[in-house]
Amino acid sequence: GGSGGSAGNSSDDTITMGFAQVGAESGWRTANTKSIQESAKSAGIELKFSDAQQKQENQLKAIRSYIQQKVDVIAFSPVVETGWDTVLLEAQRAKIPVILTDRAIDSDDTSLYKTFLGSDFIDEGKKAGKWLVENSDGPVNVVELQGTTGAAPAIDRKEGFEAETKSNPDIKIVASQTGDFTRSGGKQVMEAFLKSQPDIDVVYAHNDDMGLGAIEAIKAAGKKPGTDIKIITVDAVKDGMTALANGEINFIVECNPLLGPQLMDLAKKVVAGEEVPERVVTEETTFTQEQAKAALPDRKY
Amino acid sequence: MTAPPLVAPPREKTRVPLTSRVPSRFLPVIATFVVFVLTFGAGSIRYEGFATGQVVANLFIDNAFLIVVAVGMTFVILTGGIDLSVGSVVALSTMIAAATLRAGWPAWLVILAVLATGALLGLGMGVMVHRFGVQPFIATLAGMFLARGLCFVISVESVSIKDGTFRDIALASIELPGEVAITYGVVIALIVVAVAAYVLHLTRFGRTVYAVGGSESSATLMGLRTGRVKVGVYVISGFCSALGGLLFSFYMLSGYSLHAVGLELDAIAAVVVGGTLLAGGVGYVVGSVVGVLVLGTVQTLISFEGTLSSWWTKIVIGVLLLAFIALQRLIVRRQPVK
Amino acid sequence: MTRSRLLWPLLALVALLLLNLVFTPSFFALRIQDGHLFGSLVDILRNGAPTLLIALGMTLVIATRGIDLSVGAVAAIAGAVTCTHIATTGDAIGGMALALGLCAVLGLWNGFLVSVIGIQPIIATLVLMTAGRGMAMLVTEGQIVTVNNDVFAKVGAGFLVLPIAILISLAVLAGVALLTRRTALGMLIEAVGVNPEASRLAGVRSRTIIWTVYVFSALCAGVAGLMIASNVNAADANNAGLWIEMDAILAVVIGGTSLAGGRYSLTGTLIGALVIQTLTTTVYTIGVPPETTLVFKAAVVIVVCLLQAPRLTRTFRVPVPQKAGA
Amino acid sequence: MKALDEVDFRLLPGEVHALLGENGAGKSTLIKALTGVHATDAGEIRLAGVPVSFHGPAQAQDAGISTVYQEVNLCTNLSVAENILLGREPRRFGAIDGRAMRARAAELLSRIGLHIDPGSALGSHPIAVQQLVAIARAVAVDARVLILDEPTSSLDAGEVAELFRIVRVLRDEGVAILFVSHFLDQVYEIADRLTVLRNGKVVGEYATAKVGRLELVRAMIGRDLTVLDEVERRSERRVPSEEPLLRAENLGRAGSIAPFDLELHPGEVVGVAGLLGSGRTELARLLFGADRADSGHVYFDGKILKLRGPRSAIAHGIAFTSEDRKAEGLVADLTVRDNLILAMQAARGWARQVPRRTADELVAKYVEALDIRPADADAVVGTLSGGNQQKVLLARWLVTRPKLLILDEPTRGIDVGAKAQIQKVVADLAAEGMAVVFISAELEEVVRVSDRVVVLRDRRKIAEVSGTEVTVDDVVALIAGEAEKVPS
Ligand SMILES: Nc1ncnc2c1ncn2[C@@H]1O[C@H](COP(=O)(O)OP(=O)(O)OP(=O)(O)O)[C@@H](O)[C@H]1O
Ligand SMILES: Nc1ncnc2c1ncn2[C@@H]1O[C@H](COP(=O)(O)OP(=O)(O)OP(=O)(O)O)[C@@H](O)[C@H]1O
Ligand SMILES: [Mg+2]
Ligand SMILES: [Mg+2]
Repeated sequence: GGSGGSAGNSSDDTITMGFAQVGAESGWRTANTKSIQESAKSAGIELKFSDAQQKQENQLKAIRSYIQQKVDVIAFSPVVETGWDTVLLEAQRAKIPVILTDRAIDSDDTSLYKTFLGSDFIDEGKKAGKWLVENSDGPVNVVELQGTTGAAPAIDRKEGFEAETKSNPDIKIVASQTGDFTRSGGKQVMEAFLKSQPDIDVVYAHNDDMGLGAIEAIKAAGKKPGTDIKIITVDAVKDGMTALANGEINFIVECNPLLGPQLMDLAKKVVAGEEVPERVVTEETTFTQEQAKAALPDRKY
Repeated sequence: MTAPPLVAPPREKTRVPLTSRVPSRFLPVIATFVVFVLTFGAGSIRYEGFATGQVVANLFIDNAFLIVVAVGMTFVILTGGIDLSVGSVVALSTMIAAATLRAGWPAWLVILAVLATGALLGLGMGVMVHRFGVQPFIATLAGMFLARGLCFVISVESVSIKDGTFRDIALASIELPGEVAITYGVVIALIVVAVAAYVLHLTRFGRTVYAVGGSESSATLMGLRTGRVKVGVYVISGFCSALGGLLFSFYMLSGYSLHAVGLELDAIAAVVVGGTLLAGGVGYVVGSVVGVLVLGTVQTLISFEGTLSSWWTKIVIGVLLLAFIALQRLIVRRQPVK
Repeated sequence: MTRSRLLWPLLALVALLLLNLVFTPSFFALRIQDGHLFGSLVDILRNGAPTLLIALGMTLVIATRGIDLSVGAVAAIAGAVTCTHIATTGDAIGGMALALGLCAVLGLWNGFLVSVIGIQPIIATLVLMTAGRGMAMLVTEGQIVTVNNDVFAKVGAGFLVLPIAILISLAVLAGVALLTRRTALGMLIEAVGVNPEASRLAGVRSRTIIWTVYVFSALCAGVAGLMIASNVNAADANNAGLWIEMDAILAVVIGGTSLAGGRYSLTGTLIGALVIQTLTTTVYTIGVPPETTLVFKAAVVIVVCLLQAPRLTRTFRVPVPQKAGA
Repeated sequence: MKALDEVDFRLLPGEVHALLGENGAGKSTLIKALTGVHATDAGEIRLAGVPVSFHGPAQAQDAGISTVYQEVNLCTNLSVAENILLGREPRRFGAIDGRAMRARAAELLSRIGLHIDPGSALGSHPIAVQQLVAIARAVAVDARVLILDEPTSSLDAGEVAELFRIVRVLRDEGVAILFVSHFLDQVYEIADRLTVLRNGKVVGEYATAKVGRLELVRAMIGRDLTVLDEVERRSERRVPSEEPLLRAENLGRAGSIAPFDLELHPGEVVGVAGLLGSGRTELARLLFGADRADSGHVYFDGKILKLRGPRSAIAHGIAFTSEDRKAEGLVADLTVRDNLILAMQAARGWARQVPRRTADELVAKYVEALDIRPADADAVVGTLSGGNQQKVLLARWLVTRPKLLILDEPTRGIDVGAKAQIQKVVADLAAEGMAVVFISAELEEVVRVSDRVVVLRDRRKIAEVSGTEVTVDDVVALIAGEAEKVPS
């Protein structure tokens, strides 16, 4: 027996979801948040939302407070893979199901969460690598603009890309540096690369923003992005897609932030006690310049 | 010749007009505490389930590491210095712990290694500050880069801690009366606070810390061992950061190079909110603890509010922080602003 | 004394540049392209311009014993406001004016908290550091606002032989140097920084002075924010100017100005800012792996400090500046 | 630059040895060299015949040398008791025993006749009390050598007597005592032998009994002193112009000074006398607006004057030099020039800089008039000797040509020659029509320069005496008279 059973949330029929977001560190993330908030509203789910300001400890606090508030389901995008066992165990004890979005966690005990909905960053890197392998002949010098050092997407997109391009001895990554996922980072690093590397054929940027920064740097150096130097990026946000359609980027691997509808579906099922698959991969595609032109008019983000 | 009495007879009133018997130097701490209680009260009225013992306990559980780090920071700030490396040292500690545990080191050795590393880094910074006269800000900024850099060198990816001892400590909870549970981390943090208060107030080292903060040149001319103290506080801060890092690794059960980014600002804010002067010489560890609780409460309020968008979250944190400080100043206002 | 203190940072700067030369023989190469200078050195100047500008404001704030942590957030706000304004109206000049006006208000706010309410500067500006970034995000709704405006693009990426950004920063440097040394402002700022109580009793308007430096700092941050946004033609409320306050403070301190307030050196700040930007560029050019970047930076900072600090303080044993009226 | 040049100097056990010299002669520097604060580059120090070398004051203390340095070097953020016992606190079970510490401190304080709460913060006490605390700290240990650098500079006669009593006791116990003072009376009273320094060199070593004042002064300044006796008692009492320059009516501030009335006339020097803590400084701060009055009015030039702070006072031509030059006076890191023109510049506002040439002319003028050394406008003020700092501070206000000049202990730490000079300056200023409020712990000085003396006791104005016939004894009687009736 415990105190305050009535402290639980609302009547039985509306579902309350506690969602612990990483933060709002990028446009991608904001689109992700918006999608979740909007689809919660349209699915009739009461959403408790918290922004962790990129701090795992804040996310833990938020999840703890959701447990305290006895929400029906908890969902969160882990800041980092590790370190969730304790709090998830608490959720389990409180019999609150947990859904991971965007990113998996590193735990031996898979019973701690019901399902994981999100993209596969390694696969994104592989897709980028694959396109390059297929679309290149002769020696290719690649420079890589990495995301924030230590951030999971950066690690995985690098890994995937390298795994895929390893097979082709002609493709060489001649320089790799972090641009912190930002446009100015991408621009500054690319400026330096353009001066220190005599031959650059391809830029592989871990996200669109760094790619867009690189475009500015390439233009300033008097070269033509997309032609003199080919550019591959990941994400497919609107600005990136526009550049792709304009021929300044050559290939974009999509990383879809619009997880909302799928998440709400899963949440309803989980709360109803239905079986859900352990891993739900978001639908993601890739875009070439032609595909971008076609897709651009009805891109939402 | 009969000399007139030397000084006028003692009077009741002194230059600082304080009617109460509370010495004015306690005022900021008390003010912070009062404001903390007020905010907490406001939270309890506004949110259901806020005024439970467990919410208070969670404040300590979630911030145990920050308390320890802030205690170390208090020492440094009391001497008029600053330590920007604490966040990175926390991260480095989690990283070392996770990596060495993965490599199969026994838990006790890991703990020793982590604490020794922290103290050693602190020593390095202290020597830079004292012997070479480098400004604390830069010396510890270099320490911050170094510690964070070492994290990346150890591993870019996060490493889970699977060691039994660590897990046991992390998951164990101590039941208190009233259905409130706390972790060992809280106990350790409170012990650290008690030890720190003891050291600061009841040992020569501690009093010299205050003297150095009050006026380093005077302290030196008074024949105090200021060098030892100036280096010492950085060692203590390094040690506390490492210990905080251990608590953090209990709390997270993982090591990660991007853990605790910006923690130094939280720690400094906690110390300053707790009434310690950045110029040195004035302040109490207890104040820093209250400062941490204040920051924790702000966070709790926000998670209870539950519907703030990301940007409003930031704005509200800022506004709450401001409200705290403004209220605190209002209470302390009778002191001359110098 | 200040001159010899600047020697070491200056040498560090030269050493870093030479290091680059070893790795990239063409590092010092400059060529004229489309009527403007082009080369790594120019990049360093252009990319260092915002840091330099913010560091200039910071120098004066630090000279009064203060510190301004909010500059990064203010820079983000300036970028966000301008880009949003341009995106909706297409009016670049109006947008920039609006942004700078807002920055002045934010500076007034900081100055108010510090000089009137008497809050310790680090906390007073921490408030705006946190809330300000939220405000910037509020303006852009968390999105990156991309703009396409020729006038605006000039501020950060334009050239008048040299990058306009650096011209602006150097102009501000010259302006501040003139203003503080040709008027009594510099001396009064130092007096307030060294001994606020003595200054008050001497009739110095410390409140006005403190207020002025915070407004100036915010304005510098605002212009820097415009440069940052203009450089990539987009306002990124999340990342624009993130941690730039640390770089700026570091630049000031490397330049020999003490955080305890008092004597300051604008030339020192210039050198400090250049050292920092060169360091960043060096990391990119010589190919330091991202994992070891920070260790490399730490090593450089430590070396610069150790070279700079000890000799003077040891040989002359200048008495530790007395802290007055704490 | 050489501050000390091959100084040979002996200090014998059981003697009081006075170190004399003009401001900037190198007395304090010698003391700092002896106690390891400054490194010496030649020569050796022997303690009881054994060569020693100190790296820092801590080692000197361990060797039994106890020192009170010139400026009060204590920590104002700590309590009085801690300042006395820091580094040698009584401990119980390894922890500092606060109660024992306060008791011990109270005992040490009462030894020098100071009855203040040992638990109170040092910063809440005026500079004179702080100086006594520093002395209490120095005599708290069983030292073999006791060095006192201008310990009496802000003490009044009673306290000096008390200090000397202790010094004699220590001397009789065999302690070697080095004593620096600019008061020749005190030197003759206490010292057994003297050493005179000039420009960093020893001029001579004398037995006190065998050297006359004039000879001594000649040794110190290298020539005969002419100004010394110029400032005599102002012979005729000035008839104050009927209109007072400033009239305070019922001016007071709770907890600091009881409401008082006061009139100040142009061309008049008004001395303020009272015991330590009697409220002299408070009175001055109220007149200047440094503290806000909570009762009464001030009329200036016949019009009511709202004192909202130093600025409004300065704007009306009121100037104030604080007794605490380190904390409230000088801006240590700035140059002599900047310090000298600070008030003038502040009054002009930041935009109208005092032209460099004007500044240099002013510096040159006052360096000359007050004999400030080194005569270098670019010298950092913090490196000047104590007396010279005081002169800079005085000069700062003289350049603003105020109508009313409030001087709180302006001659603190000033050498014989310069003291006379300053007194002369005050007399001249008054003759030119300036009103001067003159506060000093040295009653002779107050009586000599003043046309009128206001006597304070217990933070209350109790009397106002004027006329040429007023003597020091009269004032002492006034101060002491009723004080004896107050039960203590
Ligand atoms: N740190 C320093 N740097 C440069 N010059 C110094 C420094 N300290 C002292 N001096 C100079 O050394 C000389 C001797 O100063 P010192 O303080 O010993 O004089 P003093 O005899 O104690 O004078 P006073 O009676 O005014 O206290 C002065 O000219 C002073 O300017
Ligand atoms: N006997 C005493 N008991 C308590 N406090 C004292 C005593 N003597 C001095 N004080 C302190 O002195 C302060 C007031 O001294 P004030 O500055 O008015 O004295 P003063 O007459 O100017 O003395 P001084 O000659 O030292 O300048 C009070 O705030 C108090 O802290
Ligand atoms: Mg001296
Ligand atoms: Mg006084």
